[in-house]
Amino acid sequence: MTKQIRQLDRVVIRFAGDSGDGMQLTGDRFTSETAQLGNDISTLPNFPAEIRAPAGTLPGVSSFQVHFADYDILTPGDAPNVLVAMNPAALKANLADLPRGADIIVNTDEFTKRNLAKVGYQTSPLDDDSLAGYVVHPVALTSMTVGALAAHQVSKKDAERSKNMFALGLLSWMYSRPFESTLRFLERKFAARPELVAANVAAFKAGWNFGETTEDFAVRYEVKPAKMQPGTYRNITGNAALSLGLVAAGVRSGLPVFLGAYPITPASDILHELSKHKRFGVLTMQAEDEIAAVGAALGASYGGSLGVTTTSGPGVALKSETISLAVALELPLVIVDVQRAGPSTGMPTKTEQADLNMALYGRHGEAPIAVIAPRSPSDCFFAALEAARIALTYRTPVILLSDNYVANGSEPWLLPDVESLPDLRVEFATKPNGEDGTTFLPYLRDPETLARPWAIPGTAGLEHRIGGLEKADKTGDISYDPANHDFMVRTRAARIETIPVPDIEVEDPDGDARVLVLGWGSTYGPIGAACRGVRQRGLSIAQAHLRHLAPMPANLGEVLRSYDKVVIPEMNLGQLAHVIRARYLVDAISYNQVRGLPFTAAELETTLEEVLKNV
Amino acid sequence: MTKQIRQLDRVVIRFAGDSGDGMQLTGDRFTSETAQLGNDISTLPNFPAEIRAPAGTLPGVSSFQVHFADYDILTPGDAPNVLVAMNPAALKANLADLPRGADIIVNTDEFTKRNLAKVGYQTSPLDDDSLAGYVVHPVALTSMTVGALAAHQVSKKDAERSKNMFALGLLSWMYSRPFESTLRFLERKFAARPELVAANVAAFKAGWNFGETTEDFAVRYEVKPAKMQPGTYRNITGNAALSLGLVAAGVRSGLPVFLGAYPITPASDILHELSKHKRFGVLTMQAEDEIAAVGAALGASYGGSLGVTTTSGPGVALKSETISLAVALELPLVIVDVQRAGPSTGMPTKTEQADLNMALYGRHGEAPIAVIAPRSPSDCFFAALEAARIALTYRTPVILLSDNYVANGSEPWLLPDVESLPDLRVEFATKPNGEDGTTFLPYLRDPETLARPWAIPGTAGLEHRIGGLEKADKTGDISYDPANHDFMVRTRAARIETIPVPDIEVEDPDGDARVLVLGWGSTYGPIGAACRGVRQRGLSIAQAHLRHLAPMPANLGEVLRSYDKVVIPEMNLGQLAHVIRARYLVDAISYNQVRGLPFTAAELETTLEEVLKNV
Amino acid sequence: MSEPVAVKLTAKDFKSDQEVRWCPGCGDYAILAAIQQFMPELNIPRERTVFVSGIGCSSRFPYYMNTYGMHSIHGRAPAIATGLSVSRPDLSVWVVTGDGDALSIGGNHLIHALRRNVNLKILLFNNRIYGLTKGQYSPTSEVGKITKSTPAGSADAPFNPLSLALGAEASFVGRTIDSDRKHLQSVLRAAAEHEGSAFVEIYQNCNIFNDGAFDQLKDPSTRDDYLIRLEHGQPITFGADGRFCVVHPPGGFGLEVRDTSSVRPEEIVVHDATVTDPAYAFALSRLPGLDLRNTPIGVFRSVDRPSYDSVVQGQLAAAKATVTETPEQQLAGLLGSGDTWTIV
Amino acid sequence: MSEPVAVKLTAKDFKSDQEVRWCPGCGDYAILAAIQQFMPELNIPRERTVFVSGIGCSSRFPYYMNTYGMHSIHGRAPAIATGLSVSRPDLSVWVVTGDGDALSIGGNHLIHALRRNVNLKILLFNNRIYGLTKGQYSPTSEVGKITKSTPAGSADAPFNPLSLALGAEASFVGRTIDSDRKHLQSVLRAAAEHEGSAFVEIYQNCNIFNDGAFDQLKDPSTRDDYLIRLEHGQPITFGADGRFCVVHPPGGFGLEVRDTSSVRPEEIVVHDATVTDPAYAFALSRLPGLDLRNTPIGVFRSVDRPSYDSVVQGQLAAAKATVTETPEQQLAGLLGSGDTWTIV
Ligand SMILES: Cc1ncc(C[n+]2csc(CCOP(=O)(O)OP(=O)(O)O)c2C)c(N)n1
Ligand SMILES: Cc1ncc(C[n+]2csc(CCOP(=O)(O)OP(=O)(O)O)c2C)c(N)n1
Ligand code: SF4
Ligand code: SF4
Ligand SMILES: [Mg+2]
Ligand SMILES: [Mg+2]
Repeated sequence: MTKQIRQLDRVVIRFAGDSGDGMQLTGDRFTSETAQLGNDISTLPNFPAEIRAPAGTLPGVSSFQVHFADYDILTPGDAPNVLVAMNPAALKANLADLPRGADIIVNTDEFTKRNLAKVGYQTSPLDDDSLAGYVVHPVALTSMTVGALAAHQVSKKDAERSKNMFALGLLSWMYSRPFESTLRFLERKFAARPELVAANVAAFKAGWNFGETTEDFAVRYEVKPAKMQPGTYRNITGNAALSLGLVAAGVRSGLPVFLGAYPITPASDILHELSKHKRFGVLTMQAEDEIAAVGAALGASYGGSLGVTTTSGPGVALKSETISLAVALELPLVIVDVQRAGPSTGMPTKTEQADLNMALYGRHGEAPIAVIAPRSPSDCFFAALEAARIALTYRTPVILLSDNYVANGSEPWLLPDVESLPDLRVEFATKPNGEDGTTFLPYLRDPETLARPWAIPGTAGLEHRIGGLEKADKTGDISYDPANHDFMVRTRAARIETIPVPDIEVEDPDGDARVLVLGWGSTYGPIGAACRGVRQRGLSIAQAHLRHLAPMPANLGEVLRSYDKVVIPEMNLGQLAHVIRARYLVDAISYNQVRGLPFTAAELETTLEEVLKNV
Repeated sequence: MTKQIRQLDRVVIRFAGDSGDGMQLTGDRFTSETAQLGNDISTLPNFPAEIRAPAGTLPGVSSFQVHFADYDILTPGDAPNVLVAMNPAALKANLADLPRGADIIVNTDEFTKRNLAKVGYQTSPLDDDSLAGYVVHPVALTSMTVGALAAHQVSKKDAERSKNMFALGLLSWMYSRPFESTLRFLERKFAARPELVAANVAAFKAGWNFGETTEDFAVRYEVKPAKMQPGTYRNITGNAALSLGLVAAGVRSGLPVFLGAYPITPASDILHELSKHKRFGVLTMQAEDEIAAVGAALGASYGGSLGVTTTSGPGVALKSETISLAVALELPLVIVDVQRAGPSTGMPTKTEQADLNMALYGRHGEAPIAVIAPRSPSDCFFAALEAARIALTYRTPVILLSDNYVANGSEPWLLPDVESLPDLRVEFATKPNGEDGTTFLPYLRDPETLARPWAIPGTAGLEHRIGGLEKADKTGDISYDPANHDFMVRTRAARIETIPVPDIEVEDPDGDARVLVLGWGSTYGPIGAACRGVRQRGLSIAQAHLRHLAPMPANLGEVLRSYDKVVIPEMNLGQLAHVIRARYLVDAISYNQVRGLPFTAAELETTLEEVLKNV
Repeated sequence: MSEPVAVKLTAKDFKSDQEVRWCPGCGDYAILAAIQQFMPELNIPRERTVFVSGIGCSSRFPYYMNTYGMHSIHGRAPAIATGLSVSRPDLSVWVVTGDGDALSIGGNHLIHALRRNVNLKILLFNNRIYGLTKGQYSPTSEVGKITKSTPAGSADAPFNPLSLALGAEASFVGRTIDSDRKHLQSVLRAAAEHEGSAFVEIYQNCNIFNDGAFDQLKDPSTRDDYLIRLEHGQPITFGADGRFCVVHPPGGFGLEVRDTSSVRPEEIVVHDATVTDPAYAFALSRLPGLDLRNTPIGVFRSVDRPSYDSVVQGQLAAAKATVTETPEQQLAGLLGSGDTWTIV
Repeated sequence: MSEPVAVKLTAKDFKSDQEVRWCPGCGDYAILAAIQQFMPELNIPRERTVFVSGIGCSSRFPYYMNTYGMHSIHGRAPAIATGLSVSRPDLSVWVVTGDGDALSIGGNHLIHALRRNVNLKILLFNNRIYGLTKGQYSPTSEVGKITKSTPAGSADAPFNPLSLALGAEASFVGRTIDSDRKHLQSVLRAAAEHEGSAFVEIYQNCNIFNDGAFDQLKDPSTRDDYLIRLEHGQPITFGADGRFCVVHPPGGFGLEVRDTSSVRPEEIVVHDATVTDPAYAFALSRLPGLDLRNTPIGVFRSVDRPSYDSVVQGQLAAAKATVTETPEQQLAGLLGSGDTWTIV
């Protein structure tokens, strides 16, 4: 049977099932196949909070959304065109996000009385009218998989487990994906158990063939490769990119990287990743708590390493006192905060941008530090390098504000040429710097960077003591002198405020926009997509995105003041807006959603149009 | 010999000596005598950082300044009229603060070669011209004291130790102070050793008589009682007043007060004081660290106590994560931050206002709480009551931002009538509040206060579980629902933002001021004194002082916008100014000193005049 | 301490309406069931019972108990529970915690609660792994353990939770196993009866990230030879027909295991949990080998010393005993104490 | 570990230019002088020696040593020093801390450093009081202690720092006294030679807030009868003419003190600091009475186990051993690993 082939410019697919159904893996593989094909991609995993809930329940649903297109895209998509629902819970949990007309592929085998009851379905939605607006494809995924593997030497349980590969095969067929990488992947993954390789490959092929043969799937789709810059790409999540950025910072600075970390969602993966790179001299230590983690990192920095600590909001709160010490010691330190929804434990697996205030202000005394935020998964790589650059050059703690959305989302990344990465080499102090030629002044600053010398233990002749008490200018001796304190407080502030950072760039293709949308961090994608939408409707709008939150770009005030209105969308209650208002006295409009989810481009678009109407 | 008696309206005396010389006690006694006389008073102790430095060194100098007047005064005075210098170090450390013409009483016995050398005096300042501009009174304080006690049964060491009483006697004579309370005090203090009572009394009298007889002191001064409101007064420091305020909050709420604290300068005295009031049911616990201290306080609040924790900046930083939990749990909690100079360990015995940012913003997630600050030592009493009121009524953490200046400074306090203190009684939940009459909804709010019910363990039928994960509205069950989270985040913000607080009052006696000075916390005295000075020069200026930093008074924006200029003096780099600019888009002028010392009224006056010139 | 009441409760009364959300097969289920079944025995009304926990799989526990409860933050449960217990001596306060929660981030609060002898029953669910954060090593993981955060094997020696507790002056120390309901309840019973801190380590299987960690102690083929069941007043023998025993060799430096046949009966140590010197219980805590051989379970130590709560409440009571005035009168007196003066 | 060098240093070389600011008479002076005199013996260049401290009177120590040093924040020195030590195995890292710094706020970092066996020499100046904050009780203050924060007497039992350290798996544990310079230096010598964490408690007099806390151990009239001087390989006897001794009674549960005349010589315990089972050192740590009678000083325990530093550095070395590429090449390889595709 030859099937009709339809061209699409973009598709959003969501794989949803029970935690045990392997949806993250399925989504990952589909993404990888899609990447091989050269589409632009953006993904959004969404897994249950913390622990595996009992099978078949709503809290146990795990999903993975992938958006791919033949042009460059900015978000994982607002609404799936296709939902793969491995059980009733997955259907129920995700239905509300589907636009009418979407395709729903359901695993009918799981629509048993018991499973339906577990999620409160009185009757099966497959049998009543509730799915009337959708294109439902009922598929007996489990039994067909088991059937396909009848001749294989695997247990029934293992056969059933392969149903995700059946689903993947079907979807790969539907969207004409190249599947070689998946077959290779299965060989690697089950290398120790060849019978499972065979079974999974068979399940995949059965799914593919099912699409090919069944009547239910009359159409096959194609999404052409996107026009992307030439080069080698890989698909990467924010946490992985951030980890690689830290490894790269070690290589480019020639310093050992020391990571002190205490596990916490959604930052733990950085610890996991970095602990694999010992051959780069990256030393990872799982500390007893967050305070020890940052303390150890600071101790390592004192010894001449690039000290790094990774955590999420609750951890940063605990580290505050030690970060304040790092401010006083003026040593390099990178603090990665992968933000999650707060306050307190909040919703650990959900995203939010509500730690900006804490990053900027959450320490006692005047304790200014640098703060930067990546805008996308692959940007985490460069943001990590930039954080390291600032920390090393200016001898200061830097907070890198990632969040769950960029950390776990993925996108294609054009691999950079290693030699093109910034040169981060630093010079340790090696000899006395006092006028007399014999004294060492640990707080004598470089007039340009205001950085103090980094004299590491082991350097003969530079023995000195530092600490958290106020220090006399130059000598670093303990000082209670009022004028000295005032001077040091202002100098520490100036040190940060005068770090040169690139000017902010404004994207305004029409050149006549009167409204500027300003964002920071992970909202870049949704804001960009919304602006595109607005422009497609013939309206003008400008977009600017902050990477450096402290210090801010020198031209920011001027840029802000050149627009009639400034809108600041944030996944918090307006923290950046507050800073912007205070610094520039600009009556910025704050648009906030604190839902644990990224903005949808559509909602943002509506909001922006509303604003444009009133200019 | 009858001496001339001269009337003065105000005098500033500074007692300075070695840490071991008993200057704090001497100052305290002089203050007490002065209070008995009915002068208005303000004091400023200034003791060395942390440990007793070797005798006779500059870091070992301890001083106590007292300002008294026949009218109401606002600060301990900028510049002493009289310096009592018990040794060369005390002279050297304090001389720069003296205006020309001031009296200096020096203990010549201590001006030995060795002691002079210790502080870098090449020649004795008593012998060269360096004190030419001052009225120097050389007194052999030590040897005269020892001489006076020749007949007493005390060791030479004890005799020498009494020299501070000799100095006190002399000063008491000079300023015609009533000394009965001091004699009573000595009897109490040395009750166990009558020979020391006798010796100290004798030393005191010797000092008095020395003034009476010696030619060097030709003039005696009088400062008439100030016109003060009728009532009973005592002299009180901020830390003592704050402690009493917490005891009073316990009495007026009928709840046990639970203090969890970890010692830290300058907050430890509150722990010391409260641990004496067990008969009020005040339970104090010295915890293993700051995190445990706030945790225990929160646990006690959960059980129906008024949970309180007292600390300084580094401690608040450590407590942030737990305060964020308290935000989620919506339980009463009072966090007292007696601010000191930071960052890090900073200058622990010096004052600063640089923890405002941390109080407002120093937690992960959107974690709004109430923040209030006392303006003077005695105001600490009322501020503590107000903090307790807000915490109990609105079930929220409240940060009370005291600082070293108000905490250790003192002033006369008109004792309030206990019955006039606010009624802080609360109602615990006692029965189900669900519509069905049997369910208990721990997050069903009082529509007026937005407070949730406080159902303490032990209440049958209301068993429920709370925690740091996001909670569903009303039921308090764990919820990951996006809309619920957004709702809860906004509700928690509204809860704080809508707490009714009194309007801010403006003091503008001339009624035509175009410049407003806005302050908060302990700068009230210096700002007030500076405004008086400005007005005395015939200029108009308005003063307003914020007690509630979060939420802010409803009329604040209007008030600010009704002046041409707003000046905000702060002992930080402009933290309140930042908030004001952001909230009200008012181009407030920030005037900052971060010297570890309170503003002097004179400096502020100059600054304000500068601003007035440019209106 | 809570007084018994008349109402007779059942296990069902202690089940909350919250759906239990551990992984199927998790050892936490067995512990929950055992505790729910055990609680009625205490005759303490539900409303006077409070479970406080930190964060971790184990720390979800309070949500499933129909008592008062707080699921607090990581590691801080002992501190929070201390404030509650010392200010509310009428309550029965239980702490549920994990090996990471109690021994990693919460180590300081734990040792201080034990030193103080706060009236808390502390149940440490030890699965030798971080469950909730998906499988990093914990302070009780064995040396060389390969986990997500230690792909080359962990570099540090684990704590022995009981040794640590004893080093921290714990007055009650015990150990039990998730799968042995009767034994678990017997240790809880002793803990509940103890005035002061009772520290109970419960070996708990995490079938997802550290499956089988305690299998030798559960497997019928090894169990009896590996486990030493401590019983107060009984000579310590174990294994088939009591073929092994514990002795305190005169020339030696601690306790040792011997073949029972090789020693004289009077040489066998007779277990006494009430010995004042913690050196004995400490020596017991050192018996297990890396392969879990010679693992004592039961009550290691249970000695009387005043609880922090009772001393503190005693001081309050003593101070209040002499008070004759109303609180308002007392307050007026306090405000007016010291040097005062009056202006008319 | 640092290798010895040729330059011969003297005590003076270890004195910094900072004025020492403890109260006159403080025991810290004696310790400082003893350590400055001792350091040259190690033959480690000053620049390879680092003192890290927390906050407290004792923690001012690094400022007075002409080495590298960090006066960090309260309680965190072990954590900071861990990061330094493990990343810089060429350094000799010392931690100076107080009873509050190490055992109150810093308790968790201390026990974890010991468990990990980080290569730190940890000197705890125990004055049984908070000196710097002017006299509150500390976790080593005796029960019922009246201080500024406990006017009615403290309600909680103190830690025994050595028991706690042993409960936390410390591989080296010793105790000495500020006033006995020779003994102090002998314990430091053993500590410095030990690979891994060495935990040394130094009894230190705070003459301002807790004067005379250890007088019985210093007063010539009681000293000899109170102090047990441990010497490796020697039978443990003490008092005039060795009239007391320590035995390990067969029927008993720990170590006990007896009249030497009442026991057979072979019953006297021969001190062995290298016994693997910490139960022995733990039992020793429990000997002192409330009045300080039977206080052992010296090296209680010194056993070999790999330091955290060496294992971690070993893992790094092993991983690097196979590397043939430049770091840049390695990085390029890493970036391009996994599924990649190329667009031309
Ligand atoms: C301050 C803070 N740090 C880290 C975390 C992340 N976290 C939650 S539970 C946990 C460890 C869980 O291990 P354990 O206590 O052994 O409990 P289990 O899940 O094994 O029962 C960690 C690291 C957190 N929630 N809060
Ligand atoms: C985070 C923090 N909490 C509290 C303090 C106050 N503080 C400084 S030193 C100290 C205790 C000192 O006692 P100890 O460690 O025994 O040292 P000592 O002064 O007796 O040598 C305290 C509570 C602080 N500096 N930082
Ligand atoms: S992860 Fe482990 S400990 Fe947590 S619920 Fe699952 S099986 Fe239990
Ligand atoms: S307070 Fe005590 S410990 Fe501190 S310096 Fe003085 S005597 Fe020493
Ligand atoms: Mg665990
Ligand atoms: Mg101490």
